[in-house]
Amino acid sequence: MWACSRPWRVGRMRGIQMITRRPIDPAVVLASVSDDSAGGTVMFLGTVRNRSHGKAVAGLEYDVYREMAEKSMQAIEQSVRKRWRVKKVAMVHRYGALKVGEVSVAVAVSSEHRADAFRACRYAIDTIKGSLPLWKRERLEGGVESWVKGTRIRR
Amino acid sequence: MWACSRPWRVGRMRGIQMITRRPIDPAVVLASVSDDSAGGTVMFLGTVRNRSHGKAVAGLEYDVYREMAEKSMQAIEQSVRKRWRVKKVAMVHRYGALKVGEVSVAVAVSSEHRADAFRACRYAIDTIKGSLPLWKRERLEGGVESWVKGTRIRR
Amino acid sequence: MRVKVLYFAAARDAADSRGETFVLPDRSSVGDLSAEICRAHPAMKAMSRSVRFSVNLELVETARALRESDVVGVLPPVAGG
Amino acid sequence: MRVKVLYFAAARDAADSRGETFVLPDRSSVGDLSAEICRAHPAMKAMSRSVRFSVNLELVETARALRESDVVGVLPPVAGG
Repeated sequence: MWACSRPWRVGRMRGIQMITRRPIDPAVVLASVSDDSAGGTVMFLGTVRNRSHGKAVAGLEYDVYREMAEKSMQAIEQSVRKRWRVKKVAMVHRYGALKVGEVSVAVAVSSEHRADAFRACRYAIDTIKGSLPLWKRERLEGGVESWVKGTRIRR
Repeated sequence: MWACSRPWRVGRMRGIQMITRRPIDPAVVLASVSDDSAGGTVMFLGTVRNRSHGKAVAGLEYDVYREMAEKSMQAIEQSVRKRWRVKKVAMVHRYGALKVGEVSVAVAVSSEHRADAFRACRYAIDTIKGSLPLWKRERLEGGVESWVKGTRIRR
Repeated sequence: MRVKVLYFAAARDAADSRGETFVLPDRSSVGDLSAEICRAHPAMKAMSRSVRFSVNLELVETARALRESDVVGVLPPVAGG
Repeated sequence: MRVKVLYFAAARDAADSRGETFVLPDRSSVGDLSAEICRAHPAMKAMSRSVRFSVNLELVETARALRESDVVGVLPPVAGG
């Protein structure tokens, strides 16, 4: 079962931060926050659910203001570093068409002690959800499509 | 960068729970908690730090009461399910000799909404640290070895 | 002055466009531009209170003064993640 | 009765053994066994207050009565993760 193990530590200077149309590989996100001085790493993955408000979902389509979203990610990292002692922070958000089960967003944080990694990761994903210029269009089974109602974008 | 993506959803009925001597592959742990009805997954990885109380660490050796530790993991899952709405829970702890940077423990929780996954994952790793019959022997650079001082084991 | 306007998500549907250029009097604000956008695309009125604006990748308030060549994003409520 | 005792980590070092069998009077408790262990391995005395015991994979208190063939784990303070 562990035979497919591969090196997931690659020694980058900082975590990946990007908006991408390609599938997100959680192993690559994790690798980007590995750090020999870190004792704990927390990763959050958001995936496309098969139901939304009781209706069967076929897939999602994300629209994004890419340059602004990448800039927002950098601001979130700065804000994380002001609040907690963390080693590396990675944030990747996908856009375009996604199927059920696919990863739409990944956040990973490494830190010396786990409390910081948990708090920073939670803060980062909460902030991403409210402040990134990213919009979700839901495609239900049967073909109905609509933009998911969200909250007014905040800094 | 994403080219090495591989299917990480394998549709197991429940998350992996095991004590193992072999290296932990985070991708396999994640795969075991994937669930089409989950919108969020949180994973914690504990890794061997290169320093401990200011001293350079060469590696760790874990001793474990394996059968009891696997039973404790099942109790932790039950306890998690009583407290939060989660889909799948995975816990893997390694034993034997580990080098700096290697993963000693992995916990992953999937749930419909992310708040449950964060709380359940944090609770599971905190409980693992205090209640699993697992002991850590530190090997410092220079050769000094000693059992890491811990807390009285609790249920 | 000329500013470039980019529409996203529901705003893109309402404007039926990815983006366009507006020519405005000097010292126009983002609020002035918003009124012009609603005039050009009546479908945008319904969402005008929930929309926010960016200028050159910065989130701004409607009082913000515009300058020549500014790039303005029209950002409906977000539901990322 | 006979019970099997397993030593872990620092307890293994103190007993210089992975495990051994103790023969005890009927109705002995875990606390009685603990006293026997300290008699057999004086190095164990120093840690006897911080150690906990399992019987057949269950964490137990020292008042717990032992039965024939029980498997007892001697568990020093833990620092997993």
